[in-house]
Amino acid sequence: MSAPFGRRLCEVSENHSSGGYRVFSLLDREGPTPLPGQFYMLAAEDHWEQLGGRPFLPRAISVAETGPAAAGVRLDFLIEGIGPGTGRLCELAPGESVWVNGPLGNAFREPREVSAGAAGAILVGGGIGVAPLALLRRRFGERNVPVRVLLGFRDAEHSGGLDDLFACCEVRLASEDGHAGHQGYVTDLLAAMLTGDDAGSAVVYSCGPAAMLEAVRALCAAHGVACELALESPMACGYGACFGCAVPKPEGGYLRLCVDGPVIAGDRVAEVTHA
Amino acid sequence: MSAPFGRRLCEVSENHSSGGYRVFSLLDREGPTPLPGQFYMLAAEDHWEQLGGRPFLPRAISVAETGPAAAGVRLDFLIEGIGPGTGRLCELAPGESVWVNGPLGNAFREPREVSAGAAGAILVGGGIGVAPLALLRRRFGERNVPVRVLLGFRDAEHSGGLDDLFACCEVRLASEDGHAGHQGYVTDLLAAMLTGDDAGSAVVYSCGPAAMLEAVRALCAAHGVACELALESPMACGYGACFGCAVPKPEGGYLRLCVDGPVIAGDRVAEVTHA
Amino acid sequence: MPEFCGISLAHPVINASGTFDAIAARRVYGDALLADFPFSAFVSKTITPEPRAGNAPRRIWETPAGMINSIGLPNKGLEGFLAEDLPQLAELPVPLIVSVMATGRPEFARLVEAVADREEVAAIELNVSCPNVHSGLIVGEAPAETEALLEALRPLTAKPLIVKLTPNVADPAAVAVAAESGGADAVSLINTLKASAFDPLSREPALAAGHGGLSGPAVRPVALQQLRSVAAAIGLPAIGMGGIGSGADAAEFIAAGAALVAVGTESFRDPRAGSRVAAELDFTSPQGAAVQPALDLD
Amino acid sequence: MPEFCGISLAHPVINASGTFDAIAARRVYGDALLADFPFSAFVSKTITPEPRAGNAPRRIWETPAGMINSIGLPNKGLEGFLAEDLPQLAELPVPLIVSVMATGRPEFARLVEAVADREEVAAIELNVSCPNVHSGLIVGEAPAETEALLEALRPLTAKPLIVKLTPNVADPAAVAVAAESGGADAVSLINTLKASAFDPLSREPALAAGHGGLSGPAVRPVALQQLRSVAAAIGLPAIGMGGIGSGADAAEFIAAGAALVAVGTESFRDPRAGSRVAAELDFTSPQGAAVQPALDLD
Ligand SMILES: Cc1cc2nc3c(=O)[nH]c(=O)nc-3n(C[C@H](O)[C@H](O)[C@H](O)COP(=O)(O)OP(=O)(O)OC[C@H]3O[C@@H](n4cnc5c(N)ncnc54)[C@H](O)[C@@H]3O)c2cc1C
Ligand SMILES: Cc1cc2nc3c(=O)[nH]c(=O)nc-3n(C[C@H](O)[C@H](O)[C@H](O)COP(=O)(O)OP(=O)(O)OC[C@H]3O[C@@H](n4cnc5c(N)ncnc54)[C@H](O)[C@@H]3O)c2cc1C
Ligand SMILES: Cc1cc2nc3c(=O)[nH]c(=O)nc-3n(C[C@H](O)[C@H](O)[C@H](O)COP(=O)(O)O)c2cc1C
Ligand SMILES: Cc1cc2nc3c(=O)[nH]c(=O)nc-3n(C[C@H](O)[C@H](O)[C@H](O)COP(=O)(O)O)c2cc1C
Ligand code: FES
Ligand code: FES
Repeated sequence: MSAPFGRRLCEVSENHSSGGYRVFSLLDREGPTPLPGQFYMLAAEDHWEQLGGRPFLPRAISVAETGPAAAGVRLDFLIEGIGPGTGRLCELAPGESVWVNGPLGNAFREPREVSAGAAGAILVGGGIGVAPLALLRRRFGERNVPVRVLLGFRDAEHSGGLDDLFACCEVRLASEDGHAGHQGYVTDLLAAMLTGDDAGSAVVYSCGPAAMLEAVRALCAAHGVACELALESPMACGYGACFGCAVPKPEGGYLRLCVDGPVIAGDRVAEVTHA
Repeated sequence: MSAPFGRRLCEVSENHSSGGYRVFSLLDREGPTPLPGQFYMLAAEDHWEQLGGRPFLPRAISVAETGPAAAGVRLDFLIEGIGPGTGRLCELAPGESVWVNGPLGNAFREPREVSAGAAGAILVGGGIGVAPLALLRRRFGERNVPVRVLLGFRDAEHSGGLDDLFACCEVRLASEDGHAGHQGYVTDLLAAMLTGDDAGSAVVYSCGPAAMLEAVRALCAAHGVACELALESPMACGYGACFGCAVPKPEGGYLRLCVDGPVIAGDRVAEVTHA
Repeated sequence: MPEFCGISLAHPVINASGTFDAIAARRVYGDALLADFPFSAFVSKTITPEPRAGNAPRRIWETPAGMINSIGLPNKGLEGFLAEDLPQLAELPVPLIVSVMATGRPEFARLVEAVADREEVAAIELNVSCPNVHSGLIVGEAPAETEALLEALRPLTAKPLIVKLTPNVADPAAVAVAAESGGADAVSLINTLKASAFDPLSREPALAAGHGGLSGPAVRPVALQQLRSVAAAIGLPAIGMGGIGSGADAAEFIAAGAALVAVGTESFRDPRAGSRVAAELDFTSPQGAAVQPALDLD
Repeated sequence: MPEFCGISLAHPVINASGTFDAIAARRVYGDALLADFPFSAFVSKTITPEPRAGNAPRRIWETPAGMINSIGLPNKGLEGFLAEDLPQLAELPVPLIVSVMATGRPEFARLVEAVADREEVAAIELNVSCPNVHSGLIVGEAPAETEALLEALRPLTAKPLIVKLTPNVADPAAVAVAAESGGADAVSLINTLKASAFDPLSREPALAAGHGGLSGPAVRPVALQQLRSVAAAIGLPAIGMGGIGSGADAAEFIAAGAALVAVGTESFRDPRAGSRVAAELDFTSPQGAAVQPALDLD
């Protein structure tokens, strides 16, 4: 289903902190239910300009969870405040309104093989990149796709979303400071898992910092395992208008991440140099 | 006493509505007590930019009242929200901070003749221009200068400050819609007063819209009565840096209203074409 | 209904070239885009004789009340445009203006000739912010180059030729006058201002191309002044653009002499900005600082 | 301690001409101004041979992330400056740079000669955004005019001559190269961009002069690009300005090639902006998007 044409105002219904990040919810009365991997362009209705004339453009944010609400669809977002745009989104108060354009972009595809014996989906998330995997995990659960979730965090201050978005289910953790789970990178866990007998039928789904995605891509390529990566790039519009979100294609030229992505098959990117 | 060099943050202690306008108070821990007629350059610390990159510059606002406070000086301002800058000042919440530069500009001078028989001061205010006259009236009261106060308002929705700033004392009112006092202009009341025997020793102090000030200036000139007018002009800096606040001098050339005013003797302006 | 070079338009708001991809937008929003098309005419992204991939990322950078872009004119080239894009653009419910750029008169001529007889094409915009490979001069910076280009292209088509002026000159009116002498039917302005920024962390240029073009509300005062001086100097209609985000902004451009206005960067913030600006032109804004322009453009 | 044309400065932040009146500020703030002077050198408002009243109001207009001014260079003229202002400016605790403008070489020469031997004056800034009354050309828009002016003035003084470039040209580097050939010691840029706005209610030009110059954060990306291209083209030090409001902004200008930076419009918002920018240059901003520039200017 297409996104409604244009931007619309949606009310903030909640905003709480979550392991150094924030989770906030919007009530979307018009839009369709988004698919895992899709994103929205968001801008606070009031006080969007924070500091020296920025933010000026809306910000691309993945949907982390969704569900039916009184008069529409609830959209949950996980935000790490790293600048004026995400900073403003972090401080949204219930009752405030946000300009919303979306859902935009493509979605993660389901593994082709979902037979009982197949390895199913391996979700690999790092930092703020865990957001789109939350909705993906739930969708796979509903469709009986076997799912294993590997999440990596720098430290406790960068472990947002874990309790809120992954409370229900088993996740394997890695943390750089060792505060939870394996001390080291989440890709160490993935590497071990890809040596398993059933790895060949697995599909890896990943979102996170550039270095992590590149490690995931290289690992999967080495093991001949299919993977889908949710990338980031600077976006002015999110709907194909500006050509700002260029990501190099392995064969040369560029794709527009907002309309050709943000989810890209691992063999469609040469090397991930930015997330 | 000079203003402290630079701008400083002052906390908002109160903000309430007043006849279509707002009255808000700041706690100034550093500045000297301002004199009647002086103004401050104000900008909200947060969310100053409201709409399309504006406001960008601070806004000039007269001090309407002042008094000692716990740890400094209380400054009261009367604001009419007419654009993004005054709009933001109107919505300041207690606890928010405001960048303050001032007190700036000159002050109203006392009448030279304050003998018992002298007519004393006649204060003529219109609309938002009543603000600086509130502090002036109290000062004159404290110094036993006889004061008569004439205030004009368009209608009930533009009668701010009356109850808050002039509660204590007798004021003569005019309103264009007749909702209070004389139906018509406040300058009608002044014209009648200037025909009095003692008018020659009076001094008129006035602040308000351009047309009102021009009528006051012309009336006083015709009756040979001294007057001091608090003018407005567009101000970028408020301290003589930008030369933006030019007001024509009767003999040609311009004065800088922020440092040579905002209070100007009636015979130092040719014709008031802007407030 | 405004009329522009003989073309009837539903309202005076069109898009700025390169800031709205109607084909991509239709993929994203479906046919709702056509039912509610935000512009009264559609200007294509600039096409060049050969395909271009565009510049390496990073291509965009946010600035105070604006943005810098160094997109680098990615496009399918003339053949790709005619084969793949033109049929789709012909389905839009509004007249189509094709924007073209080349680095020499023969190549420009090839582009103009290729669309000169196409029914689907209502007008041609010449993007002259490019160097002439022979003279080395940026065509749009040199009045004589601009005039010569127009003289070469004018005989090739009966369709209106719109010259998109570059703002990075001391005297844009001189270039506009040259375009008029050469036979242009209209001018459009402003294109982006040369600009750059540095990444605060690396202190390297923020954009891979080193520099780019500034657009958005930040440039509006520059656009209004150039439009004012250009409109006063020529007898042709002008399309005004540069930071328009509201009806009040558009009314300033009309006051400055624009026959039509174009919305660019604001469409990134609001995909329906074109319709909104057109609607706001008729209303008084709640801000008080508002406008009710007497729109009699026809 | 940065050194600039042989002048030692306490830090690399000075003021932009015409945006800080040290004499008025001392009247307003008292001697606290001197104790805590925000700039490492003081640049006077531009003086002209004869007194000027300046333009009729309205003279300023706020724009997105900036402002337009059409102040019109009000000043007391050379005699008034020497008699009334110079003695007061000599009391400032920092070196004094005098900005001058005239409409012909003989008048420019008169200004330069008048301050050439003054101990109180450390350097002279030539504001060349003015028409030459003989050629009609804006001196700063024509490389040959700029070079000829410098050749005429160079023999008149041993003091550093700084050429303030105008940004309203296609190629500011060409003018900077001409200034260097003519014997300039440094350049400064950018001056304001030609700009206008319309009053939303009357739809008349907002400024009485019709147009003015744009300054503030809005122009920063344009300033950075012009500085970058100028600094790459000449061997002289450059003073960078245009929308600097923080240490992070200043660091961008230093990355783009500036030896010193100047704060203009930001002083209107914060009278101590100069000191703040100098201090912030050493700190990492809490925004994360911050800068710790390796300042080795000497
Ligand atoms: C498809 C997609 C999905 C995303 N999902 C999420 C999500 O779920 N949660 C989340 O928190 N984030 C998400 N992001 C990232 C988010 O969009 C960015 O973090 C956000 O745009 C940053 O904006 P900002 O204003 O907070 O920071 P900015 O200050 O804009 O900083 C972000 C980067 O922008 C650049 N930048 C551009 N202009 C400037 C400038 N003038 N000064 C300094 N830096 C500048 C810098 O490279 C900087 O590192 C997603 C991004 C994409 C593309
Ligand atoms: C000495 C002095 C004392 C004052 N005291 C008070 C006081 O006590 N209380 C009070 O309420 N006010 C006071 N004012 C007036 C107050 O400063 C102005 O009303 C205020 O600056 C308006 O700012 P704004 O952003 O709300 O409105 P703006 O939108 O700035 O509108 C104000 C005017 O600014 C102009 N303007 C400038 N740029 C633009 C633009 N881009 N678009 C539209 N309009 C623009 C227009 O002429 C408009 O009418 C005083 C002014 C002075 C000079
Ligand atoms: C991302 C982007 C891409 C652009 N591409 C083109 C282009 O292909 N051809 C062209 O003539 N102008 C192009 N422009 C310039 C715009 O058409 C317009 O002249 C300019 O952006 C000013 O308008 P605005 O401030 O409303 O965006 C582009 C501008 C942007 C921001
Ligand atoms: C109100 C005002 C007055 C100015 N007067 C002068 C002047 O007298 N001489 C001059 O060379 N530049 C003058 N300028 C230009 C500034 O020196 C500076 O080049 C420009 O404003 C860009 O810097 P900014 O964005 O930091 O203000 C003036 C600028 C403003 C805003
Ligand atoms: S973000 Fe604009 S085209 Fe992708
Ligand atoms: S407001 Fe700047 S000089 Fe008066």
